[in-house]
Amino acid sequence: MAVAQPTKPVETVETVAIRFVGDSGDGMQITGSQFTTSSALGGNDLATLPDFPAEIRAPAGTLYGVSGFQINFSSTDIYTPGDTLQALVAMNPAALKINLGDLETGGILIVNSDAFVPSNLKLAGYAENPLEDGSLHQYRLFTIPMTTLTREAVAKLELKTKDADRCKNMFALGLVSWLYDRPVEPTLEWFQEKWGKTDPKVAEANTLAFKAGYFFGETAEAFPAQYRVEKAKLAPGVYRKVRGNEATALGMIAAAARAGKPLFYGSYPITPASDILHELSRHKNFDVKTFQAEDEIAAMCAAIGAAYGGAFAATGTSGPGMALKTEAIGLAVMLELPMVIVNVQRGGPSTGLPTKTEQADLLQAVWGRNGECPVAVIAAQSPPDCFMAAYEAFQIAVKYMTPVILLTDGYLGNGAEPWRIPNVEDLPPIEVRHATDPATFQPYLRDEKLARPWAIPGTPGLAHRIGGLEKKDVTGEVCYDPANHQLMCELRARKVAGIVESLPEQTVMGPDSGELLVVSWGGTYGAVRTAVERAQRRGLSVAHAHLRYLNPFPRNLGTLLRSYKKILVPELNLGQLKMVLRAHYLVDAHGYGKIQGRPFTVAEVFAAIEKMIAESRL
Amino acid sequence: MAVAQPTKPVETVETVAIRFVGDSGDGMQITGSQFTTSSALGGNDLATLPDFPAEIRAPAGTLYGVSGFQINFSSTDIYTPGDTLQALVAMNPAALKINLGDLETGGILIVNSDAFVPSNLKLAGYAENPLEDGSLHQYRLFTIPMTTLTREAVAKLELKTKDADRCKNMFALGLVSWLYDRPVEPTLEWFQEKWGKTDPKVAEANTLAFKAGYFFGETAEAFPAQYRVEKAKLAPGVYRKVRGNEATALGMIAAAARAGKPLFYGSYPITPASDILHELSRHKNFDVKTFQAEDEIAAMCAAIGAAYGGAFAATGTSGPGMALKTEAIGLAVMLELPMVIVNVQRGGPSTGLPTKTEQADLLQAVWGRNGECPVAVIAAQSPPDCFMAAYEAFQIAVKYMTPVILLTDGYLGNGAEPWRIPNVEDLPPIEVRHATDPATFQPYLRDEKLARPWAIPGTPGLAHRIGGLEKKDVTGEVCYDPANHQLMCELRARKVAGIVESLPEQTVMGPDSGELLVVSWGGTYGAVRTAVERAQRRGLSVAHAHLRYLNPFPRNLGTLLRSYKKILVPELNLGQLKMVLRAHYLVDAHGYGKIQGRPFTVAEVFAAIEKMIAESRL
Amino acid sequence: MATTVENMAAREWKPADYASDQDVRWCPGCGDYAILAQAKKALAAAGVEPDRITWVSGIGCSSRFPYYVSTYGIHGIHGRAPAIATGLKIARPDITVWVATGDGDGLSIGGNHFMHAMRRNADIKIVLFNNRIYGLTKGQISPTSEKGKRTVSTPYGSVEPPIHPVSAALGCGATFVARTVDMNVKHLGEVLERAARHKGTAFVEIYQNCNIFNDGAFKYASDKAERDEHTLVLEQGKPMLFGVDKKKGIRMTANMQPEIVTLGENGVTVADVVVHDERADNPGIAFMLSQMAYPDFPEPIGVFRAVELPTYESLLEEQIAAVRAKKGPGDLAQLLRGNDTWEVA
Amino acid sequence: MATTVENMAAREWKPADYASDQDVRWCPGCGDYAILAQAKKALAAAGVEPDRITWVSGIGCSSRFPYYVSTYGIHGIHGRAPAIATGLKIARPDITVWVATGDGDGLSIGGNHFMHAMRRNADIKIVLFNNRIYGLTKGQISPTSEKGKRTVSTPYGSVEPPIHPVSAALGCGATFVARTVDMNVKHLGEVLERAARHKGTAFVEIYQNCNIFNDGAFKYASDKAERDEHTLVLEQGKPMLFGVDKKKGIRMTANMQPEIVTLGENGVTVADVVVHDERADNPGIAFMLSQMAYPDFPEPIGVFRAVELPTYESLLEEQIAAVRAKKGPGDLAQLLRGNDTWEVA
Ligand SMILES: Cc1ncc(C[n+]2csc(CCOP(=O)(O)OP(=O)(O)O)c2C)c(N)n1
Ligand SMILES: Cc1ncc(C[n+]2csc(CCOP(=O)(O)OP(=O)(O)O)c2C)c(N)n1
Ligand code: SF4
Ligand code: SF4
Ligand SMILES: [Mg+2]
Ligand SMILES: [Mg+2]
Repeated sequence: MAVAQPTKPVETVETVAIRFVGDSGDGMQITGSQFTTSSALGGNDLATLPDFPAEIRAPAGTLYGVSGFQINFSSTDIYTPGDTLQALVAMNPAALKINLGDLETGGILIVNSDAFVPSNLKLAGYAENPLEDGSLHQYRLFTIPMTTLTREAVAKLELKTKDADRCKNMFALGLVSWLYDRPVEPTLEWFQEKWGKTDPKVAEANTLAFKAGYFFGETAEAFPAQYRVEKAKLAPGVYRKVRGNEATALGMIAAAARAGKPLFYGSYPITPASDILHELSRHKNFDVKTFQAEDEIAAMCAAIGAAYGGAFAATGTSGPGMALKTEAIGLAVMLELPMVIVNVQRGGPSTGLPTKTEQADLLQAVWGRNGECPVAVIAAQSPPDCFMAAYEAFQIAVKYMTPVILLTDGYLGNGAEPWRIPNVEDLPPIEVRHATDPATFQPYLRDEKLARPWAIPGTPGLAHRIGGLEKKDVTGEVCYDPANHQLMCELRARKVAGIVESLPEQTVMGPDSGELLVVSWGGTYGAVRTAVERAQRRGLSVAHAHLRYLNPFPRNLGTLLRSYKKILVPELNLGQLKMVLRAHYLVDAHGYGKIQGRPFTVAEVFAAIEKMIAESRL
Repeated sequence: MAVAQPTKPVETVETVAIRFVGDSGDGMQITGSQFTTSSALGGNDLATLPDFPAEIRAPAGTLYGVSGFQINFSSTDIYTPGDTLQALVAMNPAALKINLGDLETGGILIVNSDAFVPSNLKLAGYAENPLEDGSLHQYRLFTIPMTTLTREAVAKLELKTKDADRCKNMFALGLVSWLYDRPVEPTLEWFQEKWGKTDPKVAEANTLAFKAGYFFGETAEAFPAQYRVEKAKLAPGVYRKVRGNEATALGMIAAAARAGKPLFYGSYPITPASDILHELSRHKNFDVKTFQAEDEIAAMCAAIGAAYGGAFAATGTSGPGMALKTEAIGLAVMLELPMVIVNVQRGGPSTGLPTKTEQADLLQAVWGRNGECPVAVIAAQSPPDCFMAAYEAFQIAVKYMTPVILLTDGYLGNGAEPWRIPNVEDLPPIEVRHATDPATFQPYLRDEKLARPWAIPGTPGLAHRIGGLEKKDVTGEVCYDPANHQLMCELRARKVAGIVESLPEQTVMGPDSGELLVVSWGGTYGAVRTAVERAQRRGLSVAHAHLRYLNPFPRNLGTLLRSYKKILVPELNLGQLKMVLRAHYLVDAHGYGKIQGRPFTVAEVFAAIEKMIAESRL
Repeated sequence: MATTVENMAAREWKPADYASDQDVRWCPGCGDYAILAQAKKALAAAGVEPDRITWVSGIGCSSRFPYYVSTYGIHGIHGRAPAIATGLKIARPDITVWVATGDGDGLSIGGNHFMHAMRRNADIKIVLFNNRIYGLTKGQISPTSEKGKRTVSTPYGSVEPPIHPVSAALGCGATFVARTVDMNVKHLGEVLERAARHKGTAFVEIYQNCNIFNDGAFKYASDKAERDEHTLVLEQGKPMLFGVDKKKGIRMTANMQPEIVTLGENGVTVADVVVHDERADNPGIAFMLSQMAYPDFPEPIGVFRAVELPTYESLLEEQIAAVRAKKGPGDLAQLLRGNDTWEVA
Repeated sequence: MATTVENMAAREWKPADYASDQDVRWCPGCGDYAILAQAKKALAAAGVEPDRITWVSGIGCSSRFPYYVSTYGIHGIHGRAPAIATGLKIARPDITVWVATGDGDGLSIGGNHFMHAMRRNADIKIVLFNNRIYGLTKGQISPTSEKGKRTVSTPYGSVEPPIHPVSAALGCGATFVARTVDMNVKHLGEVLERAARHKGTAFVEIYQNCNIFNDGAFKYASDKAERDEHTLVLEQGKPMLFGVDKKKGIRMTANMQPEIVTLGENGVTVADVVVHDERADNPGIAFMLSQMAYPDFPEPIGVFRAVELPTYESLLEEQIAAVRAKKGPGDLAQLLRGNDTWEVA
């Protein structure tokens, strides 16, 4: 595609947050995702927030059928998908209605005017057409008949109207690509890759629509200027964009591969965790076996079987599925077999808000089992970080012969950010030693880390039986002796507590003592960090500790918490980490809970920080 | 039975703890249970501790096949089955081996010498026959060939040897009944009730064996004296003995009956909860429907269906079953339907020690679900108290339209104590108002307690649909609105927190401030109370708060905790209530954890109290 | 939410009376719409008023069903609808209970409750929307998906043999088992009505098109041009004939295997063709039919089995009545006292 | 715990080689002892060395089995053994995997995993100890308990129709399904050996006497005086004859129902009697057999069905091999890079 030299003025901006919104059938996810790819390849830092309804394809034009994809791209380091939007692309009235509130005053608003017909307006609950009644005057409104223009663009292919109309999202993508001066090649190549062979006509139609949109921007009088977001000054290295679930899958593959072990992943589909299963099942050539189980209990139990067999075993799910796995996690604790259990948290309780994000499964992970049943828990902080978090989860699991729960969430799982691809050689080695010597083998003879040996079927002379009944220390035989039970409960607890020896100390961003420490965990990292940075720039005495290790906590955490006058724990729940910190360290941690199916905005966290500091000065 | 006037001296004692031990096939549970009945009818206060293996009837003579039943009976108030034994009846070497350590020096030791044959001695790991090697010299040993004497006693019935030998436990019972001057009629009547009609020969054989034992005591030179434990000075009223599981069942029946509602109990068998199902299924004439479900998930879900249908619905299980119910409890929380979920806790984690007691499911009950999922939690403190605890659980459930978890444990469930039978009219009324008015009905329109209306199928004009997806405030329609989700999560939390308005303030036994507060919950009540009383008698500044309400806590608990210098929380776990108290009140509660499948002894708790006070004086 | 209360008693019910005020949120073109329409008709025909019905479901596209009818309803959790329904039916035998489920909901995670519902024979109607795919979670294989199927979770093809829902239901002892097709609306309506009238657990498998993730999965059975060749309409007491002109039939070979024969060829007459008996004591032949699968055989639709056995809840009620007759209605004070009491003054 | 490592390779295995050093803790007289003895024989006969076998179980008396053999073993949680076994078998196709389960463990709480194990056809052997009772929890009804049974949980009699394990297994698509009796040790041993040799999921129901809680439940099938009249020993290719002198047989009526006939009476000859075919394509007749129940019919024992189909894990291994052949063994660095990268210098 010959992209003409800019004929309109180009304005450089630091950061842009844009959201594409439309019907669930309008292809907004794919549009956003492709815009992300080209922004990433264009060298920006970025973060995304896909947001889709629980219905697959709700009737067209309805408010509950609206699907959206937000991306924040920047020439500086950013950590969130953006609080308010600089631009909004709305494909129909319902989408406009729901999303307009997030567009900043003076922001760019691009709408497909063809969709603003009476029936759609009615479905969206508009009495008047907002494009005509002046109600949008505080935005820079561009009403473009995208459907009509797309039909014209693809006319020569003589598609059915329905098929032609399907390309209008690519018209929008083209237009926005022009507007923000994105590279076009990645998108054009992607059309070829995706449909070039299987359906060249579709590839062609999308190409035409995309170009039409691009040229429309360039040509039409409507747009006075083009915006440019310079490349971000990221650390040197090779980058790609990665979604959290993808990164989790890659982290597991990498861990198994580095240990020279096969990977087994048993899972039952559930939003937003299914993509881990999907991703892994594509990589069968990596000694990866995926098993879609009949339910979450079977998935967990299959992982136990596979772990007993010597595989790097994992299972993944979301909240309700986690609840179902609870009993079997107890068995894994008794068997002291290594495995990773991923919970991509979503809105609860019960079915809750299944396609939305939340962090309300922490207490379940740490304390939600019958009996004294300690499990290691770690949490990822960004989509790319899911890679190392999954990798580390396996490191811990194998080193300590224990199940490890890895908490991510819907925002991390579906969101994408640039990822500096690690060198395989730089990944910490994972060493696995299976027991082989019949002369010394005892199923529950522990090493200095209190880990028991991992002996796998087929090893001559090591046949042994283990189970969920309490076991005798060292021999592992069934044992009802009272004192032995106490000993074993304590040994299991000490083993997991002892993982702390392998963990780095907790670091803080900011002063190492002072007025306020903001403590966060998991997917809120970006928003909290950005808010704390903002507060620091405003001269507030505030630091940020983001926890990766939730059970056990890093050894210096207590001291650290006590180094600040106040502690604020912003979480996407009603105060779960807060509870655990209070219980462990008797510090008066205050919670700031948001439970709306959405990530924090930076402004929200910042306001909470300001408020807390103001109060403490009263 | 003509019981002769005492021909031997009678010595009066205050309290006796005796344990019957033998093979799992020896009928020790029935022996102990019948001895309990006659002691109860004899007017003593008492407490029992049955203890049986996970195997049904392990091969005879093995150590792991030993079954035991302990009873503590007294002329004064007692709260525990006793720390050390004044008497031990051992039917074989294995039973002797395992239990001897609990017999106090100088205690009475009665053994069935016929069972001390080489094969049994070997199975029990005795190199020498302890009856002969003088090793038992510090006890008052009575070796009695019970098998032989029983055979002789029933000889005229010409039973098979096997059947004759089955009666030897009744010989033992007769002997001990004489020794402790128990009334014999209840036992003789019980033989008739149990077998009189179905198997009169068995009734006759047991009667003969029992009498033989009794007369043996009376006649034989061996026993120099008889012991008498006077009637206890209990509060006036009509008493019976009751086991905890039985009391739980009766409490539920009473609650439903008082409300004029049917009771539905869905359950899957699991030790030690099965007896609740067994008990309830005997009372079909009380508008009680029991449903043995295919698993715990189905049991919980069936309770949900029954509650929706308007029944007083309940389910019961133990730890691993509780884990399985977790997901469905989340649904019940979303549906805001009233129901009671009983967890008769046992040794964990996983299958753990399935026939032993423990208190390690508290965190699971309070915090063990996905999402923000508040559930009311209460715990019973003694076998008879299970009655009122179950009754109250239903009161709360119906008043607040919420699931309520009732925690009991294996010790409470299987143990028995005298119960002052309440007058039906004195039971607090339970009022149920089902919605009926279509003009005002809204499924989630809350009353002042934040409870929603309970409208049941068949009510004209009130048809409504509810489910596990987040619901719109008031209307209950499916709703993905972010602010509504936060509102609903908070409303659910506030509703459960608001139960505090219906709860009495927490009381303490002892001074209302001072050096040490001992905080306990559930089945440890008796041991802890007795230990604190002992400490108080020794002049220590210590009080006891036993918590019945675990979520929410009574409103004055925080103030109360802060009124003491130190807080000790003895629990049959590794510190669960301790964690919750610390988290809620930021008090430096110390734990004293025992996790051995056994209740506390008074001495253990007393020692912990002494130690804590000594430390605080350092 | 509330419907008006006018002349509830003894009125005639129309399908529209079962329509809720909620927008139906299935994808345009989804087979679920046809099922909803015919279910409303069947309820009307069976004459049960909306306020005396409860629909229970699990999770899945199909499990949204309760929102779209004006009856009482519980949108439960994944796989557990039969258990919820059983509890409700036991507690309230007077309420008509229907279950809407999917091939994943009912046969994957919910397999255990399916199994025991079939066996127990409580009077609940279970309608399984079989689209051979997970719709709501966007297109993974389900237990009824064909071997070799490529989906997001099986990009190289599934290696699992599918389960036959009708076989499974028969295997677990169901008293009423039927199959029908979303697009064959008349047949669908009739089968649902038969289910509505059955006393006991009624299981109906419906071939349902998911036009988003598994479009055309049942084309052979729903497409008017094909369906006569590939489906065998079961009719009580009638020989098993199929094909456009009903010239083909099912005969048993000497070693008791089904085979396709053509009337008039090789001396075959209608007398050679097996006669369908949904009331057969031993459901062996019904099972044989349930195992016949496209493309080798026509797939039977209609009622495979329909036998009357006492329902779970009726037996329970009888038992309660008997206990009551013997022991009286239950005296709470007496119960609390038990057998052995003593008095302290 | 550890067994000694001597001449592991290519030696002959004796039943004693499979005995563990643990005391067997079942009740004296329990039918489980006979099963244990015959299982050891079958393993020896199949020639798999102990160190290459894993026994997996759930919870129940029967599920204590793994402790009593010298192989690898997992005593799991209630009902989940098939799921654990499936994970193990997928991860380790080289290991022989057996499951021991009970009627409650396998068919009540574990029904879902049972169902999907039958369908998937991984190469695992599932032995179900059916004593028609919950042994370990002291005597409640199980899903195979007879209607009317009085137990601690059903003091007035059960109102539930029992499930037929063989029917359920066939209904879910099992490739190998058999039934045998604890006291019929020779038959038991043979059936277990057949199961051991089958490639794919093998399901064996064993009538097992729980002499503590359900003594004599299968007397009709195990008592030497009765069993010939009440069981029908299935033999491949043989007519279905039974009775002390093998004079009775099973014939199909005109409307395809099984009936008992006597050779020599009313002109009945052995040619009228159905011939057993465990390899039949359509398992309709096997299913019919599985529904025949005492006292109306003799209960078939032996192999109902045995067909060879590719196993789950072999198809998966093939798929992996094919992907590898096409894509190469997998280059981790390449995988991490993905398709679209950019460099920051
Ligand atoms: C415990 C649990 N596990 C998984 C899910 C995710 N989930 C929702 S619906 C569904 C399957 C839907 O398939 P099906 O039952 O065939 O219904 P359809 O959408 O095709 O109608 C799954 C896996 C869930 N909601 N809950
Ligand atoms: C989750 C869970 N629920 C219930 C139990 C209790 N339980 C243990 S074994 C068993 C049933 C045993 O019956 P069966 O499977 O027939 O085995 P059997 O003892 O008769 O051999 C039950 C209900 C448990 N261990 N775990
Ligand atoms: S995804 Fe499929 S099954 Fe679900 S509503 Fe859409 S078309 Fe119907
Ligand atoms: S209870 Fe029954 S099944 Fe269990 S070991 Fe004893 S006899 Fe066997
Ligand atoms: Mg489906
Ligand atoms: Mg059993």
